[in-house]
Amino acid sequence: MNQRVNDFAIKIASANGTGSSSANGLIMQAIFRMGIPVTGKNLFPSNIQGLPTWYEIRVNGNGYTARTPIFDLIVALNAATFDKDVAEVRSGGWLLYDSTSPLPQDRLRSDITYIGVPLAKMCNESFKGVRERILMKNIAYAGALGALLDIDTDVLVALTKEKYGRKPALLESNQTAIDLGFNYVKENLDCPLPIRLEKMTATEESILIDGNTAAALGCLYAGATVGAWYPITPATSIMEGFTGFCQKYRKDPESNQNRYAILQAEDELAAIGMVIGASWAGARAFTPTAGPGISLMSEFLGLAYYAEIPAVVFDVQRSGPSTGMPTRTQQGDLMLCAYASHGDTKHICLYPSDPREAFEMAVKSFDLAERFQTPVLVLSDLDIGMNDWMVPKLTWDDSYEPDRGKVLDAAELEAAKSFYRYLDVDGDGIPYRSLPGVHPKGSYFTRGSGHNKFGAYTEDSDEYREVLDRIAVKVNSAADHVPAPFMRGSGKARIGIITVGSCHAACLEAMALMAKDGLEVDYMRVRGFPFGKDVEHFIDSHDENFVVEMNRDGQLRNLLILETGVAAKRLESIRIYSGMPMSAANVMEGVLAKQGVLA
Amino acid sequence: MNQRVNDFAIKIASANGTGSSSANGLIMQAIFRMGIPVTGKNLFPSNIQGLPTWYEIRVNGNGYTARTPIFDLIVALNAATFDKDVAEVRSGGWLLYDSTSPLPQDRLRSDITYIGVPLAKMCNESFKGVRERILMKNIAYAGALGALLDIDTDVLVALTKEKYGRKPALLESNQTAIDLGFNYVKENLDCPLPIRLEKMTATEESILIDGNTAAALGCLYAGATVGAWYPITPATSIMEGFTGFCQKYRKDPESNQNRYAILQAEDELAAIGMVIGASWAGARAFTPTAGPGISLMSEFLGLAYYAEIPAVVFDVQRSGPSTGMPTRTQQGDLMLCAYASHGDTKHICLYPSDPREAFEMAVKSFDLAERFQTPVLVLSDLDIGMNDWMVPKLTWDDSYEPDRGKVLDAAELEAAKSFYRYLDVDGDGIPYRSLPGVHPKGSYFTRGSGHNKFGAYTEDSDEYREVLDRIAVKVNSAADHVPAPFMRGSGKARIGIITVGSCHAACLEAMALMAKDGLEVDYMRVRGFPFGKDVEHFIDSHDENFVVEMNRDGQLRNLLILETGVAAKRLESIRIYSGMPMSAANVMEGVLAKQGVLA
Amino acid sequence: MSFIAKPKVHHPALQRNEIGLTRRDYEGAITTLCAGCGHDSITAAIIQAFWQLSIEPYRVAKLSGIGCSSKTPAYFLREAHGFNSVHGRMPAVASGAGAANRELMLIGVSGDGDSLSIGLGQLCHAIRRNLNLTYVLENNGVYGLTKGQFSASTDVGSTNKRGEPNTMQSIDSVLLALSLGATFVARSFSGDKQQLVPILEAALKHKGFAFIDVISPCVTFNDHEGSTKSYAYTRKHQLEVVQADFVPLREEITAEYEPGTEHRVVMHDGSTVRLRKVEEDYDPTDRDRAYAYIRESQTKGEIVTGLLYVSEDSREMHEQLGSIPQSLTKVPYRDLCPGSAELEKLQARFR
Amino acid sequence: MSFIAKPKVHHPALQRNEIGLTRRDYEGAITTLCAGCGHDSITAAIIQAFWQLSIEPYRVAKLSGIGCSSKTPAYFLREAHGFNSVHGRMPAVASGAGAANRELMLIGVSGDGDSLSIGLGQLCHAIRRNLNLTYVLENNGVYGLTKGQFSASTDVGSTNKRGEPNTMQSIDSVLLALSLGATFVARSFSGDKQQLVPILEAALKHKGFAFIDVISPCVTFNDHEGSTKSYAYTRKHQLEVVQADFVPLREEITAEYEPGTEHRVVMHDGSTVRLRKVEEDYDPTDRDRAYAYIRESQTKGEIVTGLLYVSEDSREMHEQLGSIPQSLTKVPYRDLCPGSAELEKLQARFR
Ligand SMILES: Cc1ncc(C[n+]2csc(CCOP(=O)(O)OP(=O)(O)O)c2C)c(N)n1
Ligand SMILES: Cc1ncc(C[n+]2csc(CCOP(=O)(O)OP(=O)(O)O)c2C)c(N)n1
Ligand code: SF4
Ligand code: SF4
Ligand SMILES: [Mg+2]
Ligand SMILES: [Mg+2]
Repeated sequence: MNQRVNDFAIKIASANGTGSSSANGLIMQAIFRMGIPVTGKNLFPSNIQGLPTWYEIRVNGNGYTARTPIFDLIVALNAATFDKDVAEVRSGGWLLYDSTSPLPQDRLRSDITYIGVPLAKMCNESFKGVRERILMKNIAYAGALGALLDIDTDVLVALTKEKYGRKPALLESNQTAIDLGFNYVKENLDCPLPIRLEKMTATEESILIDGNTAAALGCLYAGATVGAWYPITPATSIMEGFTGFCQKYRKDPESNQNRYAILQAEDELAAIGMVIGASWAGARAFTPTAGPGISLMSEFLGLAYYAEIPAVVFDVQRSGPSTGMPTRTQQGDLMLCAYASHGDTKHICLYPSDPREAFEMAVKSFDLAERFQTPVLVLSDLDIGMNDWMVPKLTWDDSYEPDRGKVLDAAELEAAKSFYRYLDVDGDGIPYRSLPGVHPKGSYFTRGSGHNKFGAYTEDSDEYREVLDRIAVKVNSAADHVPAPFMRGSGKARIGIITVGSCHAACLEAMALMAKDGLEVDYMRVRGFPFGKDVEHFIDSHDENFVVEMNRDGQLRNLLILETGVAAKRLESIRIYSGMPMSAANVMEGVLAKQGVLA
Repeated sequence: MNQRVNDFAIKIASANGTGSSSANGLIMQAIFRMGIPVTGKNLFPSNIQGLPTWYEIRVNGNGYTARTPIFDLIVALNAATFDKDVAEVRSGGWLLYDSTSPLPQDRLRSDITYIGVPLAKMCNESFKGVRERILMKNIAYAGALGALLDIDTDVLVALTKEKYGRKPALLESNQTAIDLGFNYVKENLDCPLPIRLEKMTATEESILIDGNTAAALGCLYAGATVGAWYPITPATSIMEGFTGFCQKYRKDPESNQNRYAILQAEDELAAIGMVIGASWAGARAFTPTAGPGISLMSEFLGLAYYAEIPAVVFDVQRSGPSTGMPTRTQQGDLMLCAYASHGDTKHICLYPSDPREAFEMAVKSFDLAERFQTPVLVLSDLDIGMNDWMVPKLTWDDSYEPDRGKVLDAAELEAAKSFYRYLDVDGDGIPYRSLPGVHPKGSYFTRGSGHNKFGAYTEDSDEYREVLDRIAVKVNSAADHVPAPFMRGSGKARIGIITVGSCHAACLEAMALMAKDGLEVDYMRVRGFPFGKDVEHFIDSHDENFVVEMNRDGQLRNLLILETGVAAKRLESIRIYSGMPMSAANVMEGVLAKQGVLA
Repeated sequence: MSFIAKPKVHHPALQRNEIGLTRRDYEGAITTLCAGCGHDSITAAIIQAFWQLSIEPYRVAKLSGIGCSSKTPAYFLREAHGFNSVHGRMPAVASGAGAANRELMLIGVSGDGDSLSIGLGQLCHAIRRNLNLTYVLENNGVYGLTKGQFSASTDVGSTNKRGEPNTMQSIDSVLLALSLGATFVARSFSGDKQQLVPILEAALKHKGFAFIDVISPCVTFNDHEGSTKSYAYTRKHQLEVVQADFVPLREEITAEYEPGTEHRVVMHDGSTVRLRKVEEDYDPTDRDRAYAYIRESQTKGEIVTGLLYVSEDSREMHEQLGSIPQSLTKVPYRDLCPGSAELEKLQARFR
Repeated sequence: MSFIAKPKVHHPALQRNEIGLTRRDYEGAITTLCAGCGHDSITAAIIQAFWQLSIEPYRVAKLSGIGCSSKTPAYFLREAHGFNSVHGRMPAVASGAGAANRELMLIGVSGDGDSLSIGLGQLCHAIRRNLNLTYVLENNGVYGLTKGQFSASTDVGSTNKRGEPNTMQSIDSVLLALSLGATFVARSFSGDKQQLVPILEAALKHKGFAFIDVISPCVTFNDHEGSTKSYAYTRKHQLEVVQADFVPLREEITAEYEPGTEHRVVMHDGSTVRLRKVEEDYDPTDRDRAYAYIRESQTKGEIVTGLLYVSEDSREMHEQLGSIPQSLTKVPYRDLCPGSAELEKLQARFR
């Protein structure tokens, strides 16, 4: 059989709460330390213990890190999903199982290889106590995989030491468990398998980080001082990350007091209210949430839009509608976020595609929110937010100065003849604002009810419309300030692929694969809303455009139709919305189906 | 000067809380009783006392009842708005003022006629007590207008008697006040004016009713038994009306107990939750609200969509975003209502254009909600909801049977082999449902989290998608069941006008006026969402389409673009969004501007 | 007093109740909660209470919000309709269901996050409405399903898994309910089935809002040392003041308590709740003394449990509304629609 | 020309306070409320309190929700930033503003609809957080701005303008606040400036959440049972026209009385409210006795007014959070950003 070095995918099936995620993380990290590009997707249930959970690891020497739905090896440790797992191994692939119990002989496939390792038996013999036995069974399969895939044992040992160095008992158990798995395989089986690893140097300038941690770092670096939140999967770890970073980096060196305030609100309505209050008072403030939270924040988002108050909201999208599948990914809030709230509204949105962009766009979101005095929504998703991605190291430009927008300070107010909050002084649609507690001349009355350009209450038609019109101009002008689309390709292909967010990796891979097959395509990933002229231009320049996205109704396509004015029929749609990340195969199938060449 | 019989518009400017609406109502009703088509628009402030309020009355023998912004006569009783009011009289028109105090001579126009009536003086002399004097001053101007416009005195007398017949003291005061105004004018001024009334017989088969009362009647006739609400202008009077009707028509004849339950909820989130709970339990239930309420209901609307629970919501639209101008009209929630909530959702919407349709569509909404097991939003607006409109009498077909949709009763459940809540048994996308408390075999678990077609919890991609896909089919299939668009015209004109809701009257009038000028147009008013094929067909059949609506961002146009697939450039936009109802002039200007013939 | 360690439902010889059903007929799907979770014990108590009361399962509607606790209605009464609504908003859905069909027996299950944070307003207003609902707050002092954040019932000083103490004072749901005039207020412990079952029975028979706060340890995120909602802490600090003893209509009261220690409350269907006062000076029908007693014990670090307060003249929502006694869903349409002639007539008003 | 006389704030000789400002410097825009509305009297008291405390207006931030009451921040302290937010959600906005800038002096104004219905959860949680905010609940037992619906503070039996009685029990905000552990709880009456002003002053100086429920008659829509008696004629006239839109001109109700005494106040419609000012020797530092005292008076039909409870060891939100004493908005960006070198370093974790 062909060797497949540094190019394969494995999947580990277990149950929630058994500790398998330590083992999975260990494997991922070991491969990464071997210098080989790798990604992991954690498919966990919306409960705490006992339901099926999977972990997918894709190794790809070329750096393609999108999810692939084809698995060379599956570690099937969950009896409840065993049949389904067996079915998912590619023909000619391998299935690792715990041979402590015999395989159900009637349900076996003949085109795959079964690898039995007596995980439970070995661990029961080596460890005492139910907990430890269960936990170490997982570590033992990591050892087994180490031998089967040729994971560098030095790396494994080093990692275990780093992790448990300060807990000698744990360290010992872990090392024993790894050895159990490793040695059993080495002694009893032919290894490594034809799918195997070989050291590279492709990850030296990279990190393995999840998008929520990266976004939290972005908030830290942007100088956010107030965070308000209500726990919700998959957004929770943004605030948990931010809290951790603040505890480390935001203590007053003398008093050890906090230079930040994090409020766990009673719900999402309160969380966004707090962000609005804090931003109004002059802090950089943000709240992380998911779809249900955005729905609940709708009324307040309209207030912030109309009263022109900055607010940064992270929407880590999950599968909706309603509670949906809270632990599965989707891009189902694109329309809601763009136009949230009753009346005429439009919100600036940013669309990171990976943790690195989550970091960068977190920073950008505050600049835009303060510059345009309006909510900015950063739409990531569960895949970006909660999975570890390999991305280039984050960098920081120390010359960065926050763009606080048009805020008048005490001296400016003192010097000013007059101050009117909603006056378009500069003709760019952006008025000046003042902060409470700064200067008597800065005072004005913020309200979501009708107001004129001087900030006074009004029910006069013309005065009311004047302000609304200016706000439309203002928000639309942000199109030139949101991150420009990511483009790739000659620009001359007949076919254009358009996407957003975490579909990026799958699209790039599909593009490369199709190029190999002789089908050249151009590529654009939108990164901000409202769209700039370049977005329309890209569509216009291609005979056929495919919009790739993860929702049922083609929401990105809808936004493109509404905002660029291109005809609907100019945009074909490729949609995946069952909770799994996009794969290159999904993209290619979609494109090729329309080329009369079914993939 | 030309006589303008039964074709003019007047406006009364006063302050909130002074009781002028009694007088205004009296004038309106008197004209109506004279058999002459008439409409009134009440422009009131968002406060209780002391802020400017206007009442516009348009008399039109031809039955054109849209708002007109050109006033022949203004009764200017509010010093705070005097200058503005003076400015709004058409050249050659009249201004009636209280001549108890002299006019500000420096601010007068020479092209209008000032009519002084010493309202305060006369009332101070004839009545005792501050209250009565203020109140009767208003009634006195009604008397004065009676003389100026030739209102039938018998009608005035009869109306006053009907109203105050049981309160002799009040009746006397009112009659005195009317006489004061009437006689003063008769004795001191040339009357009637060239704008005047003449009896007709055009209103015999009509009523004067506001849309909220009509909607409440619709809920009564539809058999709604549970109403949940939170007070909000301009929706409040739907539930106040429903309460009144129930108190009259929904008492158990023996026990005098209620055959209805009305819950004043603590907020809109609770109100929609109650409607969902009641509908789930098998009642016809509804909630009236306005934009801010819809924003707050977003999360629950997504639940009802995904868990497939009927719910009827009335959105009496007002000027947004945010609190906006709560006492001004708009059509700003079209997009929000169509797609409310995170994730992929789409909701059935109905768009009444006047109180009669508010009645009919209220009934229809319950049939659709139960047939399609999903929320139905009825989008009226402040103009329809709170102003008195002249419409043909409401009629009722006693053979009407509520369409309760696919609900299995105890016998059916008993007989059934199995019952699965989300199974597409009939292949039409609509599953069967069962009600709690009916039969053990009907039990299932309703949830907004992932579920498969059997109603079981799932996190499986395919199972999850299967249900979501069916729901999309189901809701889209409602396009054939929502009321068909209202069409007028030969269908062969080059130009099509498309509108929604309360813009109807203005469009029809504009259509007639343009026809007079030789410009033939076709007309379509959409009445339900999702749109049927006829909507797309209409657009396709016209070279130029104008979408007339009352919001800033062209939300109807957006819906048309998204849902019919027509190119954006095929739809010109005519938008008014400053809180005033649409006028024929607005429509004509918009159309003619594009014909190179500026109006 | 018995503490049940595992969520096991016993079926001794599959005993049958008055309507011929076994306890198994009151079960639901298999739990997906963590082994040892207090919520599962409450589920078992609920099953027991319904079985003992011989209620036909399909006449019940079970509702919840979102959380580990809110999942539990799936685990009992499989023949009853269930409704897992949205986070914190179960009281509204239950109010609607109850408004539509007052013949349904409603039970709502919620968590401390669901009830005391996002859903606090709704809980208070359902109390105010005196909705005929048995409301079980499965109180673990933590957000279980979202993995261990503090909830509004976390006590000051109680630590999370990382050892960080909570600084905000907690909301005591029982004090809150009393101050709002709730007509039935109880507190119990998931580990004390003997106490919990009769309280549940009494609650189900109460006409009005029956509020039961049940301390229900989260073994995964809040059962460590330093937590005041752990099994160990609760066992040590629990103080039972009143023991409820539910006596169905047809059963005679056998044992007599010592005079002065007993209070009998007759439910609307004639059944009786006997409240045995473990603490002599406790009066479960005096709202204000109940409040004062709980506050006192609180300062002593004690958690008072039992049926703490029951109003003898509770008027539930429909009584206040003046509704017909039947479900509104049973009124035939012809009795709801005034018909065309009346429509013609009433329009005289609009001329 | 003006139709309606508005309550005037008197300026006896334009006296100056310690920082040289006159009362006029603490005023705002002209009120647009009904003549005689209790809310306007509260506005006057707020102006007086700030003036007496010699607070620089611009250091204050005044916040509110939506309602007639919530409009009032526009009518005082024109040099302070104001924020008329959304209905019921002022506590969240205030919490955010306070989190960002603890040097601001925060005052929030709300109504009984705003606070006890849609905003109940937020109010409770702001209390729990012990946000450093003076919270004035202008309580008229009615939804003023939406024209007269019952609010959650409407008493049982009280009737609306159509004469229908309320059947649901009311939420007593003061009991609620006490049961939640509020650190400053007071009740007063809009017409008793002598009592209200010092309470406001104390509240503004309190470190933490200072809750003041102020009974504030709505001249236009409050209409209690029994009111027909003495004003029969007026009512007869009023009914029809109120529905039209006439708002009668009314004098504001005032009542100044001595501590310890009971005072009967006749409302605009002739109904009577019995106010009792706490005795001079009342101990406002005992939370539980305060609660018991209020409950007792309630059963006697009396409304207790005064500074009812103040905690002597209130720890406001920032103290709990461990924040720096300055406004977070004053920390220079260079002290907030760890810089590129640290970013490089910390990423070791992610390898
Ligand atoms: C609107 C909304 N916000 C947040 C969440 C996430 N969420 C799910 S359960 C939960 C808290 C559960 O805590 P609790 O009610 O105490 O239940 P427990 O799991 O502890 O039993 C949260 C915040 C959600 N589902 N919906
Ligand atoms: C979300 C939302 N729902 C409803 C309303 C309508 N509304 C405005 S004020 C108000 C109630 C005001 O009552 P209260 O707070 O007691 O103030 P009052 O006018 O009596 O002083 C309501 C329901 C609104 N503005 N926003
Ligand atoms: S996380 Fe806690 S509350 Fe949730 S199931 Fe596990 S033990 Fe129970
Ligand atoms: S309606 Fe009532 S609360 Fe509102 S301003 Fe008038 S008197 Fe005051
Ligand atoms: Mg909990
Ligand atoms: Mg009020």
